[in-house]
Amino acid sequence: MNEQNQGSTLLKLSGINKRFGANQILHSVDFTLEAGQVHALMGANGAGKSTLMKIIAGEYTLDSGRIELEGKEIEIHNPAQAKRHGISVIHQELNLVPEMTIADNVFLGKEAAIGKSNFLLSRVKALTLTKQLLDRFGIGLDPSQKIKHLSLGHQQLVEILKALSDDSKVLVMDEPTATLTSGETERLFAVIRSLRSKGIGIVYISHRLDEIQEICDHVTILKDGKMTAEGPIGEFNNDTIIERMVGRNLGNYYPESTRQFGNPLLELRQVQKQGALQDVSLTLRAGEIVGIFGLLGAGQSDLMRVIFGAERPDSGQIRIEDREVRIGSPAAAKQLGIALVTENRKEEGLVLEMGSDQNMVLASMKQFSRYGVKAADRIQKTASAHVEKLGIKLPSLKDPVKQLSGGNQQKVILGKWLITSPQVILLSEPTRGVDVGARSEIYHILSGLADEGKGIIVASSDVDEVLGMSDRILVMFQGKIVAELEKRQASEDLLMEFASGAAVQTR
Amino acid sequence: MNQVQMARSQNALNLFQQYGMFLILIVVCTIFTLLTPNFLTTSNMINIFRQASVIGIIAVGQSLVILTAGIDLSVGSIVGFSGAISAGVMLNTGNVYLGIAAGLGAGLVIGLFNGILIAKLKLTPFIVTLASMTLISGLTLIYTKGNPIIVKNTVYKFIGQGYVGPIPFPIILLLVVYGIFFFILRKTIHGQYIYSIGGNEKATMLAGVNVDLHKIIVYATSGLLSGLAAIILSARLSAATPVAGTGYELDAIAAVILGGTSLFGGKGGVVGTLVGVLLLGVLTTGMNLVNISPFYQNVAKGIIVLVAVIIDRLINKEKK
Amino acid sequence: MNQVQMARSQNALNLFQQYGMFLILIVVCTIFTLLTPNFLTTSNMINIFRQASVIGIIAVGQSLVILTAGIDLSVGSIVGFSGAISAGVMLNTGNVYLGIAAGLGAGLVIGLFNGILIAKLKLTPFIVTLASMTLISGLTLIYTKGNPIIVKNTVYKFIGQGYVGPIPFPIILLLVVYGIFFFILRKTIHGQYIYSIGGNEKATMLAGVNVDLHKIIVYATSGLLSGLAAIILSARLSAATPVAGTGYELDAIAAVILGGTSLFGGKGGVVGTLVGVLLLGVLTTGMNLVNISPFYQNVAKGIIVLVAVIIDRLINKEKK
Amino acid sequence: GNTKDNNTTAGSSTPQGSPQSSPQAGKKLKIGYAINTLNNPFFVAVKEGAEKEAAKQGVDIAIVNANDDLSVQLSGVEDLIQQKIDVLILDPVDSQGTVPAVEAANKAGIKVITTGRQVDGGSIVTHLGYNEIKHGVTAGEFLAKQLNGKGNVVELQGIMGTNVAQDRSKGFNEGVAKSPDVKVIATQSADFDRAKALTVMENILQAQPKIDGVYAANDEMALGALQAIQAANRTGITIVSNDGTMDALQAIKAGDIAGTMGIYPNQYGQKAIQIALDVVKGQSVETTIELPSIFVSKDNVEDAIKESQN
Ligand SMILES: Nc1ncnc2c1ncn2[C@@H]1O[C@H](COP(=O)(O)OP(=O)(O)OP(=O)(O)O)[C@@H](O)[C@H]1O
Ligand SMILES: Nc1ncnc2c1ncn2[C@@H]1O[C@H](COP(=O)(O)OP(=O)(O)OP(=O)(O)O)[C@@H](O)[C@H]1O
Ligand SMILES: O[C@@H]1[C@H](O)[C@H](O)CO[C@H]1O
Ligand SMILES: [Mg+2]
Ligand SMILES: [Mg+2]
Repeated sequence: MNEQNQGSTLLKLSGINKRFGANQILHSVDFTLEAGQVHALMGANGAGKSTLMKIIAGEYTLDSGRIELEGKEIEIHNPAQAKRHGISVIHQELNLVPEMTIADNVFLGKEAAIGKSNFLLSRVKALTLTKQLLDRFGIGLDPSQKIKHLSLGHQQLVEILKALSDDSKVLVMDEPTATLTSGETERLFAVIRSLRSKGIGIVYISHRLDEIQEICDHVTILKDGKMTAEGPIGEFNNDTIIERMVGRNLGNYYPESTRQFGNPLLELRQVQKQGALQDVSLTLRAGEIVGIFGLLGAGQSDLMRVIFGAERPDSGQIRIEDREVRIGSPAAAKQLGIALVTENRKEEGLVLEMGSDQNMVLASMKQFSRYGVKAADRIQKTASAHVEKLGIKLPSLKDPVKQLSGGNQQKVILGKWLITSPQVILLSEPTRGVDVGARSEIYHILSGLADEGKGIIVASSDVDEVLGMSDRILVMFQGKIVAELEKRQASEDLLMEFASGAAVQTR
Repeated sequence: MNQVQMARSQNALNLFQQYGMFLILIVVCTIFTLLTPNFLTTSNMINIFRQASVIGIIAVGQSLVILTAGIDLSVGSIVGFSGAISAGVMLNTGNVYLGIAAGLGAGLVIGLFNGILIAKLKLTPFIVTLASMTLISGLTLIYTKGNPIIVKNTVYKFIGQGYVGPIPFPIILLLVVYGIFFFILRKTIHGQYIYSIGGNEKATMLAGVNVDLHKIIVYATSGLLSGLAAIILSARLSAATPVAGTGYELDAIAAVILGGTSLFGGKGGVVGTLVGVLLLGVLTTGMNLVNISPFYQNVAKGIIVLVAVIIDRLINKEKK
Repeated sequence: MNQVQMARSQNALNLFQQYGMFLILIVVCTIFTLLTPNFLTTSNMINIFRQASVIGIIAVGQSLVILTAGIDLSVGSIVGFSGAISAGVMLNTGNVYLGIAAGLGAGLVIGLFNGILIAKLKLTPFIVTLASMTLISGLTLIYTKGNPIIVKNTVYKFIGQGYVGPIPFPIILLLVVYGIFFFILRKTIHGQYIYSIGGNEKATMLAGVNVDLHKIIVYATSGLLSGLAAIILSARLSAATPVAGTGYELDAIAAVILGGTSLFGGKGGVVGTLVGVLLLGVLTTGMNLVNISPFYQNVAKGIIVLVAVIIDRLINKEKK
Repeated sequence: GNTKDNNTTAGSSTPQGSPQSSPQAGKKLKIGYAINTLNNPFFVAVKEGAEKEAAKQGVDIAIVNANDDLSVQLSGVEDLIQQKIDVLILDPVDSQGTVPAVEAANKAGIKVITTGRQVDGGSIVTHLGYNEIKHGVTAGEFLAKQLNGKGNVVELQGIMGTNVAQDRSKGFNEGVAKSPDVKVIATQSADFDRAKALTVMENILQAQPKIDGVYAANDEMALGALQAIQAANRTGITIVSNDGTMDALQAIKAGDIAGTMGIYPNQYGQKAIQIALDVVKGQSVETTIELPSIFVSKDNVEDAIKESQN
């Protein structure tokens, strides 16, 4: 791509229609991407953003409509074809091979060959190039590490690197920053800017509105599969975008907190786990929301998993309501009134082939049964109530949850744990991929639970979320808690400073 | 409204898909009916169901196991072992009920053994149940010294040869077993967990479900049902032979898969399995009835099964 | 730094894990050596390897298939069919090379057939290869009319009975095949895709890889190698018999899994498979040498395999 | 498989009294016995007969089981050779594919005796055999005679692709062909297995309203067929089979089975050990030894039962 192409029409979609079964998802959508443009595609959960992008990625075929690339009509029937047209996608749901290394994943489908052969694999080239890419993001990962050993955030980065190394004309980024912290996000933006200057067209999907304002030039908004607005970013502000997405204004984004805290519900004393947690102590009181912030791989997820009994600590004490407990399994944790909203929804959160109703009651089946027989009516009623409460957009409770949009899947998981009426709620990236409207609702729901005297821990890579939600914030760095801040003391800069290991709080 | 409509047409599609193999079964039956007048008779229908009872009951247990994304290769060897134990205990104690209990108990214990190794030690089901198949077939030979044990007790024989009204008792057992497990899969928590373990074991575990327990129950059920099948078979033959059951595991697995249950777990059910069992049974009986040469029977069977799965796939494009 | 260290200790762990079953093999060999002076002799080692050659070569193809998360149950029937075809063509044409080519070609064609149905029509590998197993075993009976075909050609017999220096030719073939496929899996792009398809087929497809093509190649390879194994076997026996190969599929799969390759694909390799093949071979030979009664051999074999996988698991806790 | 021409293989090859065959004094003799299958009461009885006799004679016996698989048999023989047995009794899986096993033993200087089926190559000291085609013919003729030369008969074949099954089928068809009014109305395979024979016979009964006789290639299948016939309340069906297992003899006594080609498996095993010892001791033995085979029907079943108990 030369700079002279800057501004010329790269990809033009017109009159795109797509339906699944009887459900019309996209209604005659038009979309135009210019060379050197970063084009935001906005819309609430289930609006059809990913579906539109999967059509140009060759994952879905369109029912009707026209795709033009650089003025020529093209057809895209499979991913290989899309790649040949120079279209690459960072998928919203990770598509990585867990048993393979970072380098192998980054170069999957475009393996470097030795010499002139086209079948001998050159690992060296992939390793070197991957290392360079990792360095560019300031990530000290070894490119020969297996994906399955990476934290979710790092996996997301690999997914990004995979697409970036494609050398494509059109780059689709479907919620690339959902689990990235601001540091990585900034580096990604630097890369985006450099790609833009090379004349590459980028479609950028995100539910983080600030990012849109920062990096995008142009915006297209979808609502229920129809285009509702389109124009240069300058013509929009956060409120107008939200207005066009959800059809109304959002009130108070983060709820006000005036809670009084009660007795300690959960306490950790010097919990140790090799390679993950070092000497972690913390207290969670009734009515309190504690935020945990850390950069990728700092150990927040491990901490949650240890509390939830999904992993055993090497040493240390866990106390619930001032009694020492040994939590040997998630089942045991659930018995103690603990819930964990896991971060990786495909792997850990959902049974993809089952309906939303079944997924939502999975953790509380016993509650919905008598003598082991399911109480179907009550299951339906409760599931419907939570669909309502969380604003989940779905065609039917019975449809496999894999057919839901990413954000709606996330809400199903949240619903699953709310139904267990836990005392202690642990959440890892609770709003990953959730749209602004629903996100605010979730914040209000959590706040309401805290008001009822529950204890909540939110681990998130989103600084705003941590700052907005928490009564108290713990910062992690390399498996240690390096700082503890009251809400009013905390600021983004301070959190970043501690999280990057640049400062250590003396406690 | 729109959503209700969609849900409905979705259900219709599901129904059609679920019954794809059923339609194929009907077609195969029609062909045999055209080829020979002896096929579509009450007595032959009863014949087919009675023959299906042994593999049919084993295949229920196998369905549960496969729904959890596991596999149970030991079922055939349990048929040999449980049959021998029940006939042997009956012979030695003179007590038919003790004999039956011993046969069922033997199956249950082997199933528990498999289940505990698989669930608690996280061993691969394939290799565990293959090893226990080898082990158990050896135990059967040792226990029987390689000889059949004759069954004379009339109560015992009733299980395989008796009638309730016009219906052979094994068919009643078959239908009762299918009924029970249809209910368990659809209506109970345990059934729900079977699907969710097969669909995503990790997520199920992280939902606080005691995954190990439910897996153990599933393998134990498979063992128990194989024990029941063993009793039916030995009662039908009036003898427990040490080689009884050899190769049944493959038949049962084939029936389960033909019935639409995925080897990767989480999808399928026992109704489909019954269709699969009947399809395989009808093929054997039909080819015997039209007296196809044994050399050609395998060729025909292989081709028909392939054609069946291909048609099922075409009916069923959505899955793609 | 920390991470490099971690990666390194990770590699050490992997190494140890990979060799877990190897250590068990050594232990089993040591036990037999202590039990009988006839075990650890050059002639017996050659004996074991020669016996392992047929299953060993089939297991290579099976490894590839299983690495893609598939399965090939037709391998045993291909052994019967390819053996008969190669011996038959040789008999009819008098040309040994034509015979060999026909045997290999038959295996390849069946493999392609399986692969195309599985990759292009998205049919379940288990049921496709089970059906083709039935079909092919029927074809073999028809082709041979149920009779063995005698092999007299000395060039042909050399493949199964010849020596190169002190080494039996089948052992050389075995080692060459392992060498080639070790290389293919580790060093070629096709090998890389075999792992990635098994590890995450969707991700591989989304990366623009022609998944279907590579799957077809894998099944074709499995067919071809089974054809080679058929030739070795019929050359070793100086006859191609129609029932040759019956049940080999389970032996091959067992060896693959014992060798650490996951039935869910994406993990494992042929070195482990060779260890699995040898472990099973050593068990049989060892028990024959120490004269364990046939009835007890199955019991012993089952127990030893179970103990082996349990120990392997304990060595290998990380996998949990 | 031509099992008749015994002389070609066994005749010339008896290097009697060669130095290797006389075992060192003080060391127990070891007989290797490579048996075809144990998945069948017939062969289990053979094995027991052999073991009993070996114990009686004070020699060691090492048994390997081929499970009906040629390559397992070859491997088993190779393993026996590694064990340095003094003599090999080979009960071949089939006649053709076992030549290399015999040759391997020959090469190791171990003398070979075959039982049951003959092997079409290698050097064999003696063969204890019976003729499966002849057995088939006898059974076929007997069945035709029982039916007074007229009627519909069903044939249940063994595992096709094994030469016992082939030969018994061939012989039977020759046997009944002599009575043109006896028609073979259905031929199906039940793999020598009782449970399979039950199913196959149930199906044939559905198709055939008039059946007068059944020929089963072995007793196990005959017993399965009998079960199907009784359960269907069909009468007047004459059953004939092969082997002479205890279950079958009892059924003959009870009048359920008309006759079986009895080969007294226990004596078969006994005799094999005795001959093997003669061979090791360097005594001269016949090149072919006919195994006592006798057609058993109601007339001589009591004797047969007695015979097979010792
Ligand atoms: N394979 C499928 N089958 C049936 N329905 C589907 C399928 N894929 C998506 N849908 C439906 O299409 C609609 C749009 O989904 P899509 O994933 O495009 O939303 P999205 O705008 O990307 O939402 P999010 O912000 O939550 O990611 C949703 O209602 C979803 O349930
Ligand atoms: N099973 C494992 N084997 C090896 N390393 C692991 C394993 N699980 C986690 N790790 C490593 O431990 C570290 C902490 O992981 P954890 O998932 O807690 O990170 P995190 O702080 O939640 O990161 P993110 O915000 O990206 O989700 C990471 O560097 C990760 O790569
Ligand atoms: O000769 C034997 C017996 O007759 C047995 O019944 C079946 O297998 C054959 O090989
Ligand atoms: Mg989306
Ligand atoms: Mg995390």
